[in-house]
Amino acid sequence: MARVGVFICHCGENIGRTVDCPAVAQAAAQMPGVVTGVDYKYMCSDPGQQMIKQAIKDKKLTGVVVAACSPRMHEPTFRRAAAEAGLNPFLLEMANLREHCSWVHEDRPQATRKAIDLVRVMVEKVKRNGELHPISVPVEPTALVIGGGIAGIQAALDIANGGKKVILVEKSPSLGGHMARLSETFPTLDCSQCILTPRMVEVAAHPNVTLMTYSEVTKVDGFIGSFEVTIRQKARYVDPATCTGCGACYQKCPVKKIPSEFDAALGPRTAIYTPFPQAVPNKPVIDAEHCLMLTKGKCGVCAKVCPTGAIKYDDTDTEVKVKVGAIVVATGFELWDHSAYGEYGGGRLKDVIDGFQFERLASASGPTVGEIRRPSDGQVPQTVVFIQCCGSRDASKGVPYCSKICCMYTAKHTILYRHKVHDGRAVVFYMDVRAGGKGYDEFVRRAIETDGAEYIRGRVSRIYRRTDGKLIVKGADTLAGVPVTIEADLVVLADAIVPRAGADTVAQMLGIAYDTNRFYSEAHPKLRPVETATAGIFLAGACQAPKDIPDSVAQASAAAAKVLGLFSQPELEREPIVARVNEASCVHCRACIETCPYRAIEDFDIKDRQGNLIRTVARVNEGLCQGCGTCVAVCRSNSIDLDGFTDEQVLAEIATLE
Amino acid sequence: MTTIGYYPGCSLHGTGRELDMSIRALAEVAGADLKEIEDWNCCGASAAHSLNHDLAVALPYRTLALAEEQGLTEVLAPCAACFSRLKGTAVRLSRSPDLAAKMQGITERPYKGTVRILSIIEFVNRLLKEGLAGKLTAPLGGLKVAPYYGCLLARGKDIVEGDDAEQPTAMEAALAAAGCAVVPWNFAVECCGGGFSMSMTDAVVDLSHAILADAEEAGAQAIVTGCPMCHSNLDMRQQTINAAGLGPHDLPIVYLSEIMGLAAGLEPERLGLNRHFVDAMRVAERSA
Amino acid sequence: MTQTQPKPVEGTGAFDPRIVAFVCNWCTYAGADLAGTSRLQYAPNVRIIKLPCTGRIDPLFILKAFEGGADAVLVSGCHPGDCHYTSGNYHARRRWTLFRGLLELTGIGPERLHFSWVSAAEGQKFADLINDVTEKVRQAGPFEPANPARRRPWK
Amino acid sequence: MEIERLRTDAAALLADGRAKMVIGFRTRGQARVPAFVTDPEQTADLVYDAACRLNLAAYLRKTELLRFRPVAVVARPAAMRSLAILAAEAQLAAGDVLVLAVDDDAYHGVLDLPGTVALLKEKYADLPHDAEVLKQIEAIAAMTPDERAAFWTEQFAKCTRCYACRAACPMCYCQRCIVEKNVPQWISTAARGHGNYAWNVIRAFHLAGRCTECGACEAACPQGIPLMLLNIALACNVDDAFGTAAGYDLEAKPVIGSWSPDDNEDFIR
Repeated sequence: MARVGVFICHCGENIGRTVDCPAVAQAAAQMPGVVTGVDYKYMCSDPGQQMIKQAIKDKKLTGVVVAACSPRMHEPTFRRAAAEAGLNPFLLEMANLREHCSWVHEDRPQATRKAIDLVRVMVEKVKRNGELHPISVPVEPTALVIGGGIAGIQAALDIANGGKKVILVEKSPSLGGHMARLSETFPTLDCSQCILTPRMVEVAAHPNVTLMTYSEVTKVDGFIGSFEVTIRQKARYVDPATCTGCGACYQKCPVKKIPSEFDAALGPRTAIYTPFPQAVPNKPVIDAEHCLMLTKGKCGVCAKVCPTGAIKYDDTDTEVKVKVGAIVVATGFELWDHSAYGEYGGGRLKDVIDGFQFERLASASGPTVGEIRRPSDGQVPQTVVFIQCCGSRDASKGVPYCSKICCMYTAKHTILYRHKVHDGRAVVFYMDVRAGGKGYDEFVRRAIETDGAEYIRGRVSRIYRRTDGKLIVKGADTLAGVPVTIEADLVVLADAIVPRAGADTVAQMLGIAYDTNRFYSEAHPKLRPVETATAGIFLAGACQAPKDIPDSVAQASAAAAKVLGLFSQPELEREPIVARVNEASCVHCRACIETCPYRAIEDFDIKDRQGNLIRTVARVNEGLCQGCGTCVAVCRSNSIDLDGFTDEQVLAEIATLE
Repeated sequence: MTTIGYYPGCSLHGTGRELDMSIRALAEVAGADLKEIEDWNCCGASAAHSLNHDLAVALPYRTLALAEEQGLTEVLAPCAACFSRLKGTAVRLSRSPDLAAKMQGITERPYKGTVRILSIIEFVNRLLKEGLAGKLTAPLGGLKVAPYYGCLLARGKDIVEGDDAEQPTAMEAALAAAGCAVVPWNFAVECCGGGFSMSMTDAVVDLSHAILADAEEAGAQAIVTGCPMCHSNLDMRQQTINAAGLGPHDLPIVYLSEIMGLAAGLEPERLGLNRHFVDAMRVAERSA
Repeated sequence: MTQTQPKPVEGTGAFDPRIVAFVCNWCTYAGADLAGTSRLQYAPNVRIIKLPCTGRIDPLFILKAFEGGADAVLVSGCHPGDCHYTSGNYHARRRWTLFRGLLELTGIGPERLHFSWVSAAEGQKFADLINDVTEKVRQAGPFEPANPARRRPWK
Repeated sequence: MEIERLRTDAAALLADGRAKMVIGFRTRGQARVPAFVTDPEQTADLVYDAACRLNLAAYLRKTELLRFRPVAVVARPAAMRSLAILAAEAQLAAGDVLVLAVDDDAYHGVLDLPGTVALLKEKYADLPHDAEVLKQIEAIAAMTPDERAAFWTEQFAKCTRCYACRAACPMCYCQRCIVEKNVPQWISTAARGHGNYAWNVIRAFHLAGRCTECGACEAACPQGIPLMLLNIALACNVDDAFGTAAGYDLEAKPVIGSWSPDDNEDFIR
């Protein structure tokens, strides 16, 4: 005989304002199987929880319904309370009177009626809840980090230093990501490579880290604690074991005119190459697309000059399978393609460049060894116009969101430029200056006040190239309320930050959600910012939203902490919401086996004592089952059910709505 | 022979006579039948939409309703402003049944939305597809032209379809077909001062001067336009601009339809080339 | 039927539909939460039954709701590609394609059975959906006496 | 119709033990009833003609017959397709069954399952739906929802819940049919309104992508409920939506239980 307790929360005024809580409590008390129905100002408060615990003990409750906010908010809180009072936590359910009722309705009688229905639904459900006990699954204490930029490096280092194994996968030939391409970093102007390269070396040399550059994750199966991951290592055509990184090969390579990805196409690279001198690992790879030997079958210079015979033209892609307990996704960002802006030359004006190109121009290791020289004619620009929000905050042509870091790096660019070209003129067009962050606004002020950058609030309507090579920049000064025209030698567009191309396919492979802009979705925007909704997969860096270096590093460390927490136990407890097969009535049509998204249902042979097969049935692997219940709905003989959402429970819920 | 509705609007009866003449002549060569909408009324351009939204929609609505009533499925509005008003109205109506109902109430005429509005550029490209291309017997021998779209022929994402408002290219194929060389220039969509032609002439002088200057800079021998306002600002104002000490300019401003007519071997007079302020007959000499 | 059947809106004698919604926990339920936290007002006619995933929704749930006298049923889950369980919603989509055809043929028309994708970020869409479905059903009128699946007392 | 060849083949199968039983047809008065032959002698009683409407594949999953495997069964195209589905649903193993393949004109000899599927693909690919039924479906589709409800309420009212339809159907091989599940009670077993509606609709739905339109269920219904209207309407729906016809592939994935990212969803907003 069920003994249900119902607890109605006013949530201060939030529920009480539109729902007559005492009336709901009274109605609940009348419901069959309910032995107590009470209301209270704040159920989640300590006295509120005490009230529930006391009732569980005194009234020997077999089930509890807390009618309050969304279960996404406080279900764990109340279930913990129930457990503390000795009631199996899965015998407690929540009715969502706040998000689903009081906040969305005004009419008090109607809202109260609906609230009573919502309570009744849960009362009927909870009467049919069974005790459930967390399932423990073994944890493989190795983490996979996808992406070798600063976020991935930081996450890998923190996990490795925490004493756990890490597999760090980077798709390009070297670690470093975008940060390695920056000249200086805001707001301190310390040299990017000087602070990054030691980390790159450290992570590569770390005994707990397996570094896999020039590799991509191609398949992910399994679940938190034991993911099965397939990684494709692209053919390098250079044997890393024997290569000493002497560089003879790329000095001699005859194919010299390939636009360097690292230098944002401002400089060339060879067909056999290391992306940049400080690359880690500092071993070249051959770009099969451009290598004469691999395309035309003649050349072979690198093989001839290689002192250790490390060149292997017959190298092929290889696949490795690894088992990991957690995954950190740090796939980063790229710049939005501003060729969509016809008014800015549609990408056809050589001297209209993006932020990374300016970084490479300003970088001592760049194609101009740190001198600001414009691409078209190598002249030192006397006037440089910087345009912020290029693609950002432009729902019609670009992206609707603010890219967050452009205000800061544009300020940095003006300072770098003014330091290198003292008599040069740096003009910035901006919509707003968003410099929230430690020392950030001071940095922008410095650009304006100390380094004399001219900030103009307004948009640029058109850029065109006059026959004398000047870039005519027409815009509006919306503070002065006048149109402005500037004759510039170089224009730098602060292009929007967008997720990597293919971010969506990666998400589908991982089974994580992404938003309309293809940024990966965190489990909760405030309270779970580094977890995804998929257990065991965490986010770090700009793949989740535009971020600067400190934010990326902070999130990476947070993700690492989550991983280490997960790895701190040999086994982890999972919500016991799993499907079960009634083997007596299963006829093994295999529909469920075909259906299961997790391949969690297997053929199981029922044998007699002599080991003769009696018949075969479907059986659920608890470890693999994630509890979606899709199998339950395809079973014609209804021989599968889902703990926590059994047919009996759901039908009882439906019945209450008659 | 294709029948296309024709909405000349006020300009083509006034400052834009050449546009009217050349369009009709071109249509005749191409074997298209232009059927002027009976009892058409003002499109409301430049004035109505800054005064009264309902009026600004009702005026074009009535014309559209008439066209539909008279069995026209396509209507050519050569004047860029008329085109913008008519097409803009059609788009608004298609979006809002309420607005359509309201307009039906005001004008006491139904409109089902079956009429398609053509700009002069769409019209010319259409004729080319339907045989005009074959009739261009007198190409202009590489005349260097700067295609000038101004504002109304390039803007409004849903009004001007299939072209980049910031870098329009819709005229280029036609001009090439007519034997012109399109020069790359920067002012194809800059403002000529259209709306201020009368009220703030000096502003127009500066703006139009900049356009003329860039075209000359780019080596253009003529500016090709599809808009009567642009035309009058650039053609009629050149003296004023020169008098203001800017320039000197001496650049023929011709309509797309005039160029196509010439290429089709029509006499310049029939196209109204002799009616321009800046001598445009020299352009005709190029065609043979 | 019990006392919980929404009574006609006070004052007006208008018909107030009863709609049962089967939603998934990860997208639509969260979308409804967002509608709440955004204080979006919508019709009070829908009663949500939460399931882990649209894949869990057995066609018989829908029949049961109609048996119990629902004027309409709404089914909603994650957009394709967003399923928390990667493909539960794809399985559900197939099932619905066929089941709704069968119901339509046997007299439970599309105005009685509504499907949608509402993500956790689409609070507004959820509110609009509820209002729209409620309005459509209100126009269609009570499903009594036509409802072929309705449980009726012994005569 | 070379019935003699069929008889000799059947006898041979039993004689050399390739089959423990042959399931075919024999006559009882005017009726054609199933014959379960284990003795080569009795194969002489076997008959086959257009009057043999039962789908003998339905007997393959009956527990009392399981011990007679390998079994040979007389099957026309619809029944052959049923066998293919049973195989795809792991209800038949390759060696379990041999087919004495027949159609209205000819006897095509003894085939194993792969052979049967080959024959199906070759001779009976895309069999047309029953034109008469299609016409009726269109007529019903043309009705208003309320008219349709009225039509079916009247039809289903006749149902006595004898489950002959289920017994006649090779696809209804569940040991415990959902209608017999009572905790919870999914479908009311009382032979009246809502129970009858739920039963008939769910029975049809459970055949989604599995019905081969053999007509056995409707033929078996003592009340003359037009079950094929539901079955064929659903089969058309499956064909339109997913471009598949049941029973031409021994490895076919279940239509419900598989998916494609570009499945139609224009009914979902």
